[in-house]
Formats: sequence, C-alpha cells, structure tokens
Amino acid sequence: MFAFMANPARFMAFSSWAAPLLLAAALALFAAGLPWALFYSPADYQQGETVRIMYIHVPAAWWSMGVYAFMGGASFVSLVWRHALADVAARAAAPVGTVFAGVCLVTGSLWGAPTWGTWWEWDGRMTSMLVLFVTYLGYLALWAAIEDEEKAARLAAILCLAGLINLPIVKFSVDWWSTLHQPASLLRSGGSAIDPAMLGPLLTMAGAYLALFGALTLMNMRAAIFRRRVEAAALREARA
Amino acid sequence: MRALGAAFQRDLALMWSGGGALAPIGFFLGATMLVPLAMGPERTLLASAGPPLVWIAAALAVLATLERLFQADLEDGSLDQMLISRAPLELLVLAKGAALWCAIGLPLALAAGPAAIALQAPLERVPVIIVSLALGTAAFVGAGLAGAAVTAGVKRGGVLIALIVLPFFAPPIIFGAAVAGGKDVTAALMILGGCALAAAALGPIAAAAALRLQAE
Amino acid sequence: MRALGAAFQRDLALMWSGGGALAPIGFFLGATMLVPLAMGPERTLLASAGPPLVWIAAALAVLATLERLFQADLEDGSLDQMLISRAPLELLVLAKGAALWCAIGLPLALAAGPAAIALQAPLERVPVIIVSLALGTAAFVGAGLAGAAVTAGVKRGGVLIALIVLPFFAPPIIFGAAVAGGKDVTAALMILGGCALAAAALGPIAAAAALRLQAE
Amino acid sequence: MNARRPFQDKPTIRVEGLTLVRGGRRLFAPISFAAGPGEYVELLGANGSGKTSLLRAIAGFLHPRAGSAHIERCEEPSLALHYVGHANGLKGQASVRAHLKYWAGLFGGAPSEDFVVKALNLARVLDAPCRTLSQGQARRLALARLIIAPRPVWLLDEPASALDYQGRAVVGELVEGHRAQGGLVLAAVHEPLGPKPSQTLRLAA
Amino acid sequence: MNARRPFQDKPTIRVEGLTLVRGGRRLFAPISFAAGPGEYVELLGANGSGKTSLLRAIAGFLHPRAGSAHIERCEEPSLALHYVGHANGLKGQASVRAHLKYWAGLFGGAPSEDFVVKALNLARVLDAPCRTLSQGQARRLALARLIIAPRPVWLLDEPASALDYQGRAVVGELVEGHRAQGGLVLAAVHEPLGPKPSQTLRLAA
Ligand code: HEM
Ligand SMILES: Nc1ncnc2c1ncn2[C@@H]1O[C@H](COP(=O)(O)OP(=O)(O)OP(=O)(O)O)[C@@H](O)[C@H]1O
Ligand SMILES: Nc1ncnc2c1ncn2[C@@H]1O[C@H](COP(=O)(O)OP(=O)(O)OP(=O)(O)O)[C@@H](O)[C@H]1O
Ligand SMILES: [Mg+2]
Ligand SMILES: [Mg+2]
Repeated sequence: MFAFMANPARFMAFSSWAAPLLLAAALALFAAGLPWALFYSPADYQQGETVRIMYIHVPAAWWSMGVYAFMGGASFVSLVWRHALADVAARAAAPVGTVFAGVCLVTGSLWGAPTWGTWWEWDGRMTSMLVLFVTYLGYLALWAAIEDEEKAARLAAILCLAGLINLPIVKFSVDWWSTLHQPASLLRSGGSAIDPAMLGPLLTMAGAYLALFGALTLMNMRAAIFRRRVEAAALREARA
Repeated sequence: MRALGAAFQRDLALMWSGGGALAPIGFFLGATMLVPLAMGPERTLLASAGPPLVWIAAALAVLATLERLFQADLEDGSLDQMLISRAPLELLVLAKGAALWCAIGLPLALAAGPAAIALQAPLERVPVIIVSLALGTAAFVGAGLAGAAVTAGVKRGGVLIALIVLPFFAPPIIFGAAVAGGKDVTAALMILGGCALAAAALGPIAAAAALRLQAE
Repeated sequence: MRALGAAFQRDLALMWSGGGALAPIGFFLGATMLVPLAMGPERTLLASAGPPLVWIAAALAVLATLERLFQADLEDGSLDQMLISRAPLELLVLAKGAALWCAIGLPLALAAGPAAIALQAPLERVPVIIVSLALGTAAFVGAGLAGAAVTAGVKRGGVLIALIVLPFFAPPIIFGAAVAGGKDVTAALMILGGCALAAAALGPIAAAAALRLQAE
Repeated sequence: MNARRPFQDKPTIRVEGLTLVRGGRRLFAPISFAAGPGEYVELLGANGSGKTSLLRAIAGFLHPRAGSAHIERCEEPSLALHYVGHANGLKGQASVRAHLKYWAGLFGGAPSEDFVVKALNLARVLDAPCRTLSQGQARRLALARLIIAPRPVWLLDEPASALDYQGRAVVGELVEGHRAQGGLVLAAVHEPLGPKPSQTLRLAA
Repeated sequence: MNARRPFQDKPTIRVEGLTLVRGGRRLFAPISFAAGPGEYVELLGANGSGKTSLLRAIAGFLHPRAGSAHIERCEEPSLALHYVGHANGLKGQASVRAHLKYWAGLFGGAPSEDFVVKALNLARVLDAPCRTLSQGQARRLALARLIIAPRPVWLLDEPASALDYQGRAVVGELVEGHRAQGGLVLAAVHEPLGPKPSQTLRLAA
C-alpha cells in the first residue's frame, strides 16, 4: 500500500478517482443499510425499537478503534521510513476517528437512557471508549499546537504509537475493573446466535462506515497535499 | 485603554497557542475520567462524590496554567516593558487575568456540563453548574494571579504555587460544590459571585505589587 | 556512567530547589484536604471515596511538574549539551525521570500514609497503599517523560501535556485504586509493577526520540 | 511619522551618590552624574561592574541602597523612557507583526509598520514566530520599540549585541537621530557604538 | 591539565553541497568546505544568513535537506565536539560551581576548578546562582566547558558576545591554544575574534 503510494503524484492520480468512488459507495451502502436497519429489521424482544440504535452505534465503535489502528500503522511507517504521505494519512484519519468515537459515545448514551435509565454508566467499554476519545483529542491538540508541520508530524507519530501500546492495556484494565456493558452474548440472549436479520444490516452499516472513512481520509489527504503545494509555490515566488 | 486592549488580545492569542480550547476541555474530561476510574463505578458513591469533583478538576485545570503565567514575562523581559508602559501594571495584570479566564475558565465551565452528567449529576442541575463554574473559575483566576506573581521568581514553582493558592481556592470550591450538590443554590451562587468579584478586584492589585518586586 | 550520576544529581538538586519536596507533600495534602471540603464530612462517603482520591491527587501532583521538565532545557540550551555529551540521550532522560521520581513520587508515596488516614482509610491498609503509590508514581513519571518531551516546544503546554498523558495514567490509577480499595491486592500490585516497568522502559525511549526532533 | 517630532520636554537624568547593592555586595563607589537633552552618554565597565544594574536603577526597576537616580523634567513620567535590556522581551509563539502591534498599543505610538520593518530589515520574517528568529533578528525587533513610540529618554543595554555590521550602523543612526530631536540616550557598551558620546562613564568594581 | 594534552586524532570537518531549509526557506546556496587539524575557520554573514544553522547542522542537531556535514577522523564520535551557542545552557537556580561539577561529569574532564575560574575570572561569583550572573559572566561560564573537557572540534557561535575587553582576549587565547594542540575551531562572528583565521567563510542569503 504505502510502497505503491511512494510518490505524491501517483497518489494524487490514484485518489482523484478513488475518493469519489468510495464516497459513492458509502452513500449507496448508507442508502441501503439505514432503511434496512431502521425499518425492515426485527425489533429486539428485550429492548424493542431502541435496539435499532445499535446499527449506528456498533459500527461507530468498531471503526473508531479501527481508525486508530490505521493511524498507528501510518505513524510507524512515517517514523521508520520517514514517509511523508504516511504523516498526511495519519493526520487525515484522525478527525474521522474522533467523530466515530464521538458518535459511539453519543449514540451509546442515547441508548443507555431508555435501556439502563441513565445517560452514562462507568462500564468497561464505555470508559475505554472515552479514553480512546480523549486520546484522539490529545493527538489533534498536539498537531494544533505545533506550527512546524514536519516536526508536528514526527512528534504526533511518536505519541500515536505510544497510544497504540496504551489502548489495549486500558481496555484490559478497564474490563478487569468493571464489566457492566452487555457482553457480545446480549444479542444471543434472543436464543440463537446473532439473528441474521440483525447481522445483515449491521454488516452493511459497518461497510458504509468503512467506505465513508476511506473517502473522507483520502479527501483530507488531498486537501493537505494541495495546501502544501500552494505554500511551496508561494515560497518559491517569495524567493524569486 | 488602548494599551489594555492590546495586552488582552496578545495574552489571549498566546494562551490559545497551547493547543487552543481543545486542550483545557480535554484536560477537564480526562481529569473527571480519572475520578470514577479511581472510585469504581458504583453509582451511589459517584452520584454523591462526583459532582463536587468537577470542581476539583476545574481548580486543578486552572492551577496547571499558573506556573508560567508571569515567570515567562519575568525571564524574557516583557515584564520590564509592562512596567514602563503607559498603562498601570494593575490593569495590565487584570487584562491578563481576563484573557486567562476566556482561554481556560469559560471553556471549562462549558465542558463541565457533559462532565457533570458523566458523574451522574441530574440533568436539570447542569445549567446552574455551568454558571457556578464560570463564577468559580473567575475566582480561581483572581487568586491564581496573586499566587503566580508571588512565585514568579521560583523555578519549578508549580507545586509551590499550588500550595500557596489552594487555601484561596477553598471557599469557591465549598460553595460551588454546594451548588453542584443541589443544596440551597441561590445563596451559594450569590456567595460565589462575591468570591469572584473580590478575587477579580484584589488579585490583580496583589499581583502587581508582587511583580514590582520581582523586577528588581 | 559518571555522566549519568552527574545528570541525576543535578536534576535532583534542581527539582528540590523549587520549594523542595516539602512542596509536593504540601500540595498533596492540600489536594486531599480539598476533598472533604468539596464532599462534606460524611464519614461513610469519605471512607469509600477518600483513598481513591489519594491517587487522583498523586496523578495531578506529578502532572503539575511535567510542563517545564524539558521545555526549560530546550530554551536555555542545556538540551544541546545533553545531545553532544558522552552519554546516550535515552539514559540521560532516564536519569531525569529517576530524579523526578525521587523528588516527587517518593515523597508523595510517603505522604500518602497520613493523607489516606485523614481520608478515613483503615490503618492496616496504609503500608500497601504506600507501596502501590511508589509503583504508580513511577508509572506516571515514565508516561510523563514522553508527554513532556513531545510537547517541549509548546509554550503554555501545561494543559496540553495533561490532556496527552492522562489516558496513560488510567491503568495505574485503576489498579492503584483497587489496592487502596482493598480488592485482591497482590494481583493489582503485580500489574502496577508491570505498568511501572513498562513506563520506565518505554517512556525514556519515546522521550529521547521526541527530544532529538525538538533540538532541530 | 510622529516618532520624528521633537520633544516638548527637556529630559534629564540625574544620579546623585547612587549606591547599589546586589547579592550583599556594593557594586561600585557612589556615583553621581547628570545628562540633559541631546546628550549621548556611553556607559563602560568590565563584566559584572554594574552597568545593567545602573540602567535598571534609573529605569526605576531597582531600588538604590543609598543616593538617588531620577529622570526629571518629563511632563508625563509614564511616557518618559524606553528600556532595551539584555532580554529582548519577545514571545516565541507570537509573530514579529504581532509584537509590533502589541507595542504600538502598549506604548501608544504607531508609525507605519513597513517603515519600522524596512529600517531594521525584518521584512522577510514579518510573519514568522519569534522563536524562529535568529539572534540578531530578535535584537532588531527589540530595537523596533524605539521607533514605534517616541520617548525622550532611551536606556540601552548593549544595544548592538548580536547585530551585524549593517545593524550596528542602524543603531548609530537611531541614536544620532534621537539626539538631534533633543532626546537623551544612555547606553551600556563594550565597544563604541559609533556616535561620538557627549559623556563617558566608566564603572570600576 | 588534561585539557592541554594534544589530541591523538586528526579532526576534520567536511561539508559537501550542504543545503539547509528553515521555515520553508533555503538558507544559502549549497556550500562545501573542509577544515582540518590546527585550523581556525571564521564564519561571517549578515543576521539571518544561517551561521547558527550551519553550526547546528555540523553539530548534528539539524538535518540537512541536501548534501552532508560531518566531523571525520575522530576516534570516538561522542567525544568529538564542544558547542557553545547563543544560549549559554545555564540553570538559573544552580550555582556556578554546580555547573562546573555537572559538566565535568557530563563531558568527563576535570581540570582544577580554580584554574577554570581564574582563567575566566568568575572567582567572586563561584557560589552565586546563575540567575544572578551578569550577561558577560554567564557567557564566561558557558565558555568554561571548553576548558573543562578536551574536545578536538570547537563550534562557537559568537563566543565573545557580551564579553568585555579582557574577556575577548581570553577567548582569543583559548582559540590559539586549541589550534596549537591540533584542535579545530569553527566560530561564527560579526567582528574578528583576534586570532588570524586560516579560512573565512562568508554566508550570503
Ligand atoms: C456511551 C455509552 C456506550 C459506549 C461508549 C459503548 C461502547 C461500545 C463499544 C466500544 C462497543 C464495541 C465493543 C466491541 O465490539 O469490542 C460497543 C458494542 C455494543 N454496544 Fe455499546 N456502548 C455504549 C452504550 C451501549 C448501550 C446503552 C447499549 C445497549 C443497551 C449498548 C449495546 C452494545 C451492543 C449490543 C454492542 C455490540 C456488542 C458486540 O460487539 O458484540 N452499548 N459499545
Ligand atoms: N526553528 C526555525 N524555524 C524556522 N526558521 C528558522 C528557525 N531558526 C532559524 N530560522 C530562520 O533561519 C534563518 C537563519 O537563522 P540563523 O539563526 O542560522 O541565522 P544567523 O546567521 O545565526 O543570524 P544571527 O547572526 O542573527 O545569529 C533566519 O532567517 C531565521 O528566521
Ligand atoms: N539579581 C541579582 N542578585 C544578586 N546579584 C546580582 C543580581 N544581578 C546581578 N548581580 C550581580 O551584580 C553584579 C553586576 O551585575 P550587572 O548585570 O549589573 O553587571 P554588568 O555591568 O551589566 O555586566 P555585563 O557587562 O556582563 O552585562 C554582578 O556581579 C552580578 O553577579
Ligand atoms: Mg549587563
Ligand atoms: Mg546566530
């Protein structure tokens, strides 16, 4: 992947068609998944209609973690191979991941209100998700605080890797510390394993989130690269 | 007057440069996050212990910014320039305090809403918590100015400052906690406002006096 | 080797000079005193909420010292000298961390005894609380080194640092609170020790990498 | 260019039997002198002889153990002097432009920005954060205060330090210009600035 | 006085097609030069021309955008150089003596303390916290590193800044002495230090 992306020019060529394509895919998947999830999927016999929030909530949760993993990989590449595009990629993915984490938190607490009668409960998954959210904020704040782009990129990469180590530890410790959040078994409590009628829309939505992530990240990267080019050009004029 | 405007603008700009308002808010969320982690998720305990802890977090967020408040000015020579400027030092310090409150206090007060909810405070009490924190942070800043000025000469004075100002933080915290706890709100709010006013008025005067000595 | 000894001695001396270890202890006691103020004196509540808060106070006491840890070295040029010295930067950073722990972590751990008692913790649990804090603060310092190094270039980075390192403080606090709360102590202590080791090993490496960039 | 209008008041520095004590040590034998409008006084002395301390005493930062140091005959004391010390008084995060704006507000002058910038040739770094300025560029920016707002008395502490040849020339011109309008300059230096001093004070420990 | 023993290795600075970029701007046209044992190279250039950056690149703090800057033929790279920059590297709270002790440990030399102190006449402030040092005294202390531990290569950035006449003379002698033992000195200056340079580099923006 990164090898192929070796030079920005090739990347721009690739992303110029990949970004819109992914965006279209995302829209299509949402168009399919949302109605399916919200209207045509069965209501949970325990939770009734509110279970439909799950289709927003769970993919957000999954991908907020996935995105951070991606950023970790990108940071690693940028530190080891000093690969400029990797920096851009990590930076571009961060806001998306932050939003996903935020969505997971919000939908989660929206879900909690009816089911647990509280907006927030300090349970393992929620807490670790909150930690992930704060980690994202820290990463973004660091970028915001350092003007010199190259330096910011390397420092943020170091931070991101450290966070990568930390997150599993947090998740483990938090689960050890408290587990109230229904385990994966909740869905099984209906009797069978995950009811395919629920699995279908869930996976569709997961796909939609993924496509959206890809599209947004590529677009952010393109924007960043354009900006750098413009700055470079301005500097060249200034020198001339 | 123009001098004060300039001072305020500059200080605000300088304070935003440290990660913007993202940082204080994040700090605040992080600090409140530590509470249940340390206390365990039992709701009853949190519900009674939690909301007051919002206040402790706020106090510490302000504390965290005090150490360098005047120390930097002292080291890089900007303090000399403040001393020979047209405007009286007291007002320049006041402007700095105002900037600090806008950069930290206000964001904190707003972030307190979600934090309080997370710590099991009843929804309807959130607005009053926000107001009380806005007042409380103002009081913190006022007291903090004086503390920061007195310790400006001390390197690594961070902890020392804490020692000095924490006593002054106590009153606002007590009444603020009362508000957060839902005890007679109006009275507490009045008193908080009083603290804020007093601190905002006296803090800069004390700070200016201390700074004049620091310049020696 | 001799270089490390020199670095350690100097850093320790510098840290003591900022109010000495009296300051962290005082800060620590001050913070734990705020708690009853904020929560009211109900014994039962304190008894359960108190010990964990000792941990929060400890975390924040370490936080308060991080901002200037490397920033000062960067500005006054000492970092350059560390870079061209005989000793590898990683070890010099480690020495600094050790100094910080001796100046803050150790006193804090010792002060935790009285503090915990003041917050109604059962007497017999005090020694284990002290040990766990000694380990926990080591973990805090390790993580803090990295956070401080990454933000060394940022003025007014106090809150930013806090935001960045707080997530890393979560695991030690969780297990530390478990110890303070008296849940299966040995297991928790083992894990705390693990956290401390990991942080002490990885923190300096990450910090050194960051500092090399800062010197540019 | 209001920085160029001559001063109505006749500034005077009057130092009488001044004794300064630092770290328990008396810096120099009690010193007395007076300097009036249009004068350029050069302050010489070995490292540690007390030049900076003397300047800070006159500026009012440092309180004399004995004797007195005053600036007299200025209508508005708070508009009496500029002090350019060893420390430049810059903020690493703020840009050059931000500093000019801030000082214009703080001291209340406002000559055209480009004049200042051209005079000190800071044009290329106008928007750079001061952290990134070279040593000499930072010094030039500190000297910009002299141009931004008119003050009768200038107290300069090694104003030319870190400046290149052209920079030192600029400082010389500034001093000459200031004298020409009846201003008063007191500068601590290790080698002559250029302009011919009207008095020379030598501090001996 | 081990600072006086000649060096076994023949230090060389080799700079080839070096290009430095700062804040997105290329500092100077690609530069190449080499300097060997016993040389004293003077680095000239206007403010902001890139002297400090060049020194920092050679010291290894700054990574070149193109070309290379190396110190060659030193047995033990970590013992290759001393860098005295614009910043003195002092801690305000620590005393002069504490700094000498720390550096002796960090760099691993240990000449008699009083020799260092006498050479730079810091005797009177030996136990004063550096915060209270005068500008020139602080500079002298920074230069003490050169005497404390022997290093074949010295990179000096305006070493004489803030120094009085006697101080500049001392710097001149230090440089001469270092050359005499086969050391190599590269110094950025605005006016000549005294010793006759073997090469002069002029940076033009
Ligand atoms: C703010 C509150 C919440 C947060 C932060 C949160 C967080 C998460 C996370 C991180 C996951 C992914 C776990 C994984 O797959 O490893 C998840 C999955 C899930 N959550 Fe939540 N959650 C919250 C509230 C809720 C509530 C109130 C409910 C239902 C009553 C709920 C039901 C579920 C279900 C059913 C899953 C799927 C379990 C699975 O992956 O097998 N969540 N949540
Ligand atoms: N960290 C940095 N980021 C961006 N630009 C920088 C940085 N440091 C220096 N510069 C710019 O690089 C140029 C050269 O700086 P440098 O300090 O090398 O000049 P110099 O020759 O040492 O000048 P002086 O004689 O004033 O010391 C200056 O224009 C400065 O603005
Ligand atoms: N804050 C202080 N406390 C104690 N002693 C001080 C303080 N500031 C300066 N000194 C001492 O006073 C003496 C004079 O200092 P001062 O800075 O006035 O000298 P100077 O003439 O400016 O020297 P230089 O030419 O190096 O700038 C020095 O010996 C210094 O150690
Ligand atoms: Mg001086
Ligand atoms: Mg330079």
